[in-house]
Amino acid sequence: MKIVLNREKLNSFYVQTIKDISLQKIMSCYQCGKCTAGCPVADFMDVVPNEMMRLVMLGEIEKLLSSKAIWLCTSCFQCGTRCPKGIEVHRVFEALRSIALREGKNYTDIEKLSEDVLDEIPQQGIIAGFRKFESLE
Amino acid sequence: MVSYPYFPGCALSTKAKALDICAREAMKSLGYDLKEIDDWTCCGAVFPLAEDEHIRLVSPARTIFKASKISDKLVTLCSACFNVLRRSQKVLKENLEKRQRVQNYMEEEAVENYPENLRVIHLIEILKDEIGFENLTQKIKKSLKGLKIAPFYDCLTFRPPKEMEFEDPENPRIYSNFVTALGGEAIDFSYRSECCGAHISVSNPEVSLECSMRILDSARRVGAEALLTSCPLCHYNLDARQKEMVEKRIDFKPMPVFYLTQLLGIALELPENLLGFEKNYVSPLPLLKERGLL
Amino acid sequence: MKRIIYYPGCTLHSTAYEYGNSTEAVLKHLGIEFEEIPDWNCCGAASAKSLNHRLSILLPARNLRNAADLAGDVYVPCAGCYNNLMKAKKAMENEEGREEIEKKLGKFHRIPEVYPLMNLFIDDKVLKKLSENKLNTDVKIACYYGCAFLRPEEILQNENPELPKSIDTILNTLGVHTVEWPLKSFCCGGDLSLASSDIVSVLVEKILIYAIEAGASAIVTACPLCQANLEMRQKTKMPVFYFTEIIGIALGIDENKWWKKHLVDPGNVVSKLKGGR
Amino acid sequence: MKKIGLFICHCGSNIAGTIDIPEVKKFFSGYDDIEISDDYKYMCSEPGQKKLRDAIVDRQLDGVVVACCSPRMHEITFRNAAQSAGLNPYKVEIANIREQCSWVHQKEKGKATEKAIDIIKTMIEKVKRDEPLKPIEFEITKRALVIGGGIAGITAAVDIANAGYEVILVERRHSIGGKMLELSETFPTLDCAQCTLTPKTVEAGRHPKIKLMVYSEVEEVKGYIGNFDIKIRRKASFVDWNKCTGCGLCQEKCPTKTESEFDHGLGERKAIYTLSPQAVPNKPIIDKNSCRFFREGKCRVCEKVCPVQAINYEMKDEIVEEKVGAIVVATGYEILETDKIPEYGYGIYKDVIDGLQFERLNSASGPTAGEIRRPSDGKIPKEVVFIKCVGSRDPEKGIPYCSRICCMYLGKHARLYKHKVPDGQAYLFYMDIRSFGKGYEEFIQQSMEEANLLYIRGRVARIMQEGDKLVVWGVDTLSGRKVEIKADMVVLGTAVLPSKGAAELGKILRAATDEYGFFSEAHIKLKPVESMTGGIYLAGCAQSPKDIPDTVAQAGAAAAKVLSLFGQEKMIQEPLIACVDYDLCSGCGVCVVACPFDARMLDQEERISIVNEALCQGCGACVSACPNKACQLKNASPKTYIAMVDKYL
Repeated sequence: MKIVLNREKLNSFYVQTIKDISLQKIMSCYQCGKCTAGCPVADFMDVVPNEMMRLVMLGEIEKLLSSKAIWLCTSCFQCGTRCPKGIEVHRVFEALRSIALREGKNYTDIEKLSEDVLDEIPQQGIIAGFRKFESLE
Repeated sequence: MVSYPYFPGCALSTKAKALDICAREAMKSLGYDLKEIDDWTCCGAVFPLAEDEHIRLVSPARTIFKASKISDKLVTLCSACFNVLRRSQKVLKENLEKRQRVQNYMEEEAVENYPENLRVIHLIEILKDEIGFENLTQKIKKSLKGLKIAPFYDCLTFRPPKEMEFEDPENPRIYSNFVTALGGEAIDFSYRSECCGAHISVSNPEVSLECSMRILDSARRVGAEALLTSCPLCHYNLDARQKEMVEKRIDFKPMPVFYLTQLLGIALELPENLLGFEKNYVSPLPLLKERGLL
Repeated sequence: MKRIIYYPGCTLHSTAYEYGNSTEAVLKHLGIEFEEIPDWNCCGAASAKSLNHRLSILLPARNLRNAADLAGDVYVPCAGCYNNLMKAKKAMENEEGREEIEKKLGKFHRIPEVYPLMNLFIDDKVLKKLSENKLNTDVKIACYYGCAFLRPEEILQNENPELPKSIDTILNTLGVHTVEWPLKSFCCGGDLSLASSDIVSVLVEKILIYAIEAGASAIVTACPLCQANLEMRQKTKMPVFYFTEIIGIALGIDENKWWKKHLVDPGNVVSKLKGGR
Repeated sequence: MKKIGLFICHCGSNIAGTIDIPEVKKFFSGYDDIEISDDYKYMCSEPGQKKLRDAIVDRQLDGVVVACCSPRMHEITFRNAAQSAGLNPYKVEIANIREQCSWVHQKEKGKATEKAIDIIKTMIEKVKRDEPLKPIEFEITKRALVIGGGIAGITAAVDIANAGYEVILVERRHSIGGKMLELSETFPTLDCAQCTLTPKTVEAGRHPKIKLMVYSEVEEVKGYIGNFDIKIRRKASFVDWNKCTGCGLCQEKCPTKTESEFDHGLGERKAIYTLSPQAVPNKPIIDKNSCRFFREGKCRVCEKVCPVQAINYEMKDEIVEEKVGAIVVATGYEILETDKIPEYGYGIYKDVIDGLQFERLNSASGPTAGEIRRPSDGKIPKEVVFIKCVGSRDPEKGIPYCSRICCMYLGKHARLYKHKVPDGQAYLFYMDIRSFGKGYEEFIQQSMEEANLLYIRGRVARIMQEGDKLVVWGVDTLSGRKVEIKADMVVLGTAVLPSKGAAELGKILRAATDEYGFFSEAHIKLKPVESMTGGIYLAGCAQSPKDIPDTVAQAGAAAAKVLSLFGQEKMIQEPLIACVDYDLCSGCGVCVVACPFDARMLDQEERISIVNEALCQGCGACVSACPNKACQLKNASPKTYIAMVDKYL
């Protein structure tokens, strides 16, 4: 599908919000893809990290907010650690999640989580998990 | 006896007790008194990555204030607590605007003098920097000779390197040196610093299972007999979930996963009941008995 | 005036009757002698291409061989036929290919030149004759060339596919105002019309929008498939003519039976074109 | 009463559009000391200059003010014009009413006109006090020093020597040829590097005008353009090269082997050794760090076998002093130490090698005699991954600039690999393919087509050893997929850095280097081979990463610059420099410390400070430092400036 570009879209409120929340220089990304190359879950993503950076640049934010990839990020910080341009890609992911959550777009249904998992997994996992999946409202 | 404030965190008080009990006992025998902070609260579990979230820094700030009243160091062990507290301290130390915002939420701790000098350290930093791995070798009672341990370098302890200021995550050595200091054989493996899948276990368990399995496979391929970690979540993914791996793949061979402190405990000959092996899904007992280590 | 070999192909005698009929009428009126290729067969069309490569060369090659017996160059009104004949001609350019074809079809004593029908009319002499018949009208027309007359460029070596102008030249000579527009050589969807008509609709819609935007009230083409797609799949009511029909009007030899074949009623535009006389 | 001419330039509408020129002209007609006040549309044009010349002759002017653009633009034009009309050129001053007035006050025309008048008034005061000056002349030592014996240094040295001037060619290693001698074949023609280079090394080695000083380093540089005093350290080779015949017996019998730097650690050499089989000069040195005698006190095998008794373990470093008039810096490059990027495992995994190591693997004189065999087990690698931009364009871990040659040499490597291992597969990870030179793009396209190279657009995140394979984790950003390749060998196209010690050499030469250690050119476009210091010229990678054609071109240009300097009879320098009022100077020496150009010194007998006119750049540091106001700049005395300011106020 083609992307139609214009000034309004490239500087939309969403794009600005992502910049504000992540504090990252999105436009300094030169698409080397090292973030994707080292991402442990890129194999499972519908939009891989470098594509995410690209789509943010192009202002295609809605596509990202409805992607599965932003929820698959494990926040292992591998992408940001290796970025030659010093972009903390993981913070851009977080910004996208934050926007989605603040708009009430939840990813999973807490009711459906298995009791076994909740019993066994350490609290940090539950908190980290829940925090990404359930908006506070 | 040196005394340091110690922040066990929630996992170490419940699901990862093995990590905690060994730590206190082992450190005691090395001359360190880990004093649990009174009335501690959650570290926050996740460091806020969104720049406009400040409230999540309040809990770590509270802990930092508490610790600062006792010492200029705060000892942590759980990788998540270490990550959150260390990064929070860095932010609160360097970003005065954020510090002000956080202090607005605090009452009795909201003092003029922020404890800028407090250092949040990982327990292994005491072993490495204060005792020294060479001295540790002198102090242990039983060498782990012949035990092939693959040290696993979890994400949260090492990354992001600019904020953690710990060790280069691309070529980490600290746990290998630790294993060597205990007399064991440290096995370097390819996936030693890959992510285990972390909290994705909650929402996409199949994805994180894949991540964890790759790690165990990689260690097995180079001849490791056991894994070492200090992260409760990694331990859950790499140990407890071997149950599913065995079901999923007929040729999968389980491998015990030690907590850092369990190995230290064995080497210091702590009583077996303090080592907490009953919490390990894959019991390390057969391996340890075979090697005459228990 | 001139003598040519004419290859109508299947459509000009059937679905594009109005094209065939207007072509013949115009040629006669202009005094151009033409003779159909004796015992011509199908050009190979699209179906042979995908079924049997060898066949797709041999079929048009046979037409060339039959044409070789007559004097003159071959002129082809249908874009598909033209394209296929040119491919056969290309295949015969190297010795190996020629041997292979001659093994099957017998010796060629010459390989005739093959041109699209439009080229006949942009000859200086013909243009001069056409210019004597002016359609003084303010109707604006968009000339549409499609793919098969233009591409692949290295085989056809005809017009510049990015900037074709033969039909424009002809119409301008007749005093018709043609518009500049960007989709002259865009694809109408071609034979996707049968399998994926939805895609064709999208492409045709786009062509129509640009033509309308450029101020055209009709489209003129030379390709039967383009004409069919453009008239059949459009949501608007813009007539699509063959260029020979316009020449016919200018020469005053147009016939009602041509207009009946159109899916979009061209009456309005035709009378406007005539009205200027 | 002086006779001063004032010429106001309209500069098209640049000045006239803002400043009311008739108003200005009117103001100055009849003004004190103004003999003539005139204006013209373009004063810098020939008719404009003619106005000025004619006025000087007709009105017998003894000073000129041109109110126009910045003196950086046309001061020299008007001074030359004045001189040709018989007026001392230093009696011409520019009143800058364009950059400093009309351009910045376009919206306040009235005030701009007032300001222009003020500016002109002050410059009239200056011209009134200007002394006629003469340019300074001094002798030139017509010998050149070339630092660095690679292709750049050799080219420059031979060019200068062929013009008949003596050249001292100093090289740090003990034979010349530099990095190019280590290369196997070169892009885009794939001709043998040694075959191309050795005729030049041989020519440099036996040229009667070239004094080759290998195993030597420049230690001290004093003086200035035309007259440099150089001290060169000749390192002790422990072999008397005057006696040595280069027979090679010592190398053959030496019992100690160590890693060869020429083969980049892939091969071995002896403790007494020449760098390569084609070494020029073909004389060995003893490497003190590996020699058994130096380490353990016994052995002396080389001494015993040498037929001409050339071995001398007592040899010491020597300092040689030379005088030259120009210096060419051709210090070359190094490549980034790849352990800076530990995720690629260089130094940990044996089969991860760098581009220069691959050159040696592919070279007939290399450790594998030109067969592509991987370092770990000598097997022929069937899957080879080449990675570009390793450390280049990487501000976080390496350097931000593009190293310029890696795109081409990795393409060449991959193609040569396919020549030798036709059934192997080469993968190249790239970010952009920069094939800018003549024949380069064609070379790359041809390589892709003919050698079936797979170019993958993306960076590699990690390399890990699994068994005897190297697992490469990359990405193909064009398909948006992660890519994993189980490779037998990985070649890293590592970043090009300035040669080690370049920044230190820059300090010795007083020639500026940039933040990375590359020598800075005087102007990136117009003076690309001149350094920021007069008489010092740049060639090759000393200035920035370059391929061989560009290096040779620049070396030729540097030689031409040296020759154009040597072609002058005398050096001429602007006289607008510091001078000393001897009556005021107390000889305190503050100026000597303040001077950044070493142009000031104390005359011990007279106890006053003096100025070395050739070195002084007229910067004025001494003027502001001098407590007695004894130091002054010619034609810019404090009195003049106070007069100028007075007029303005």
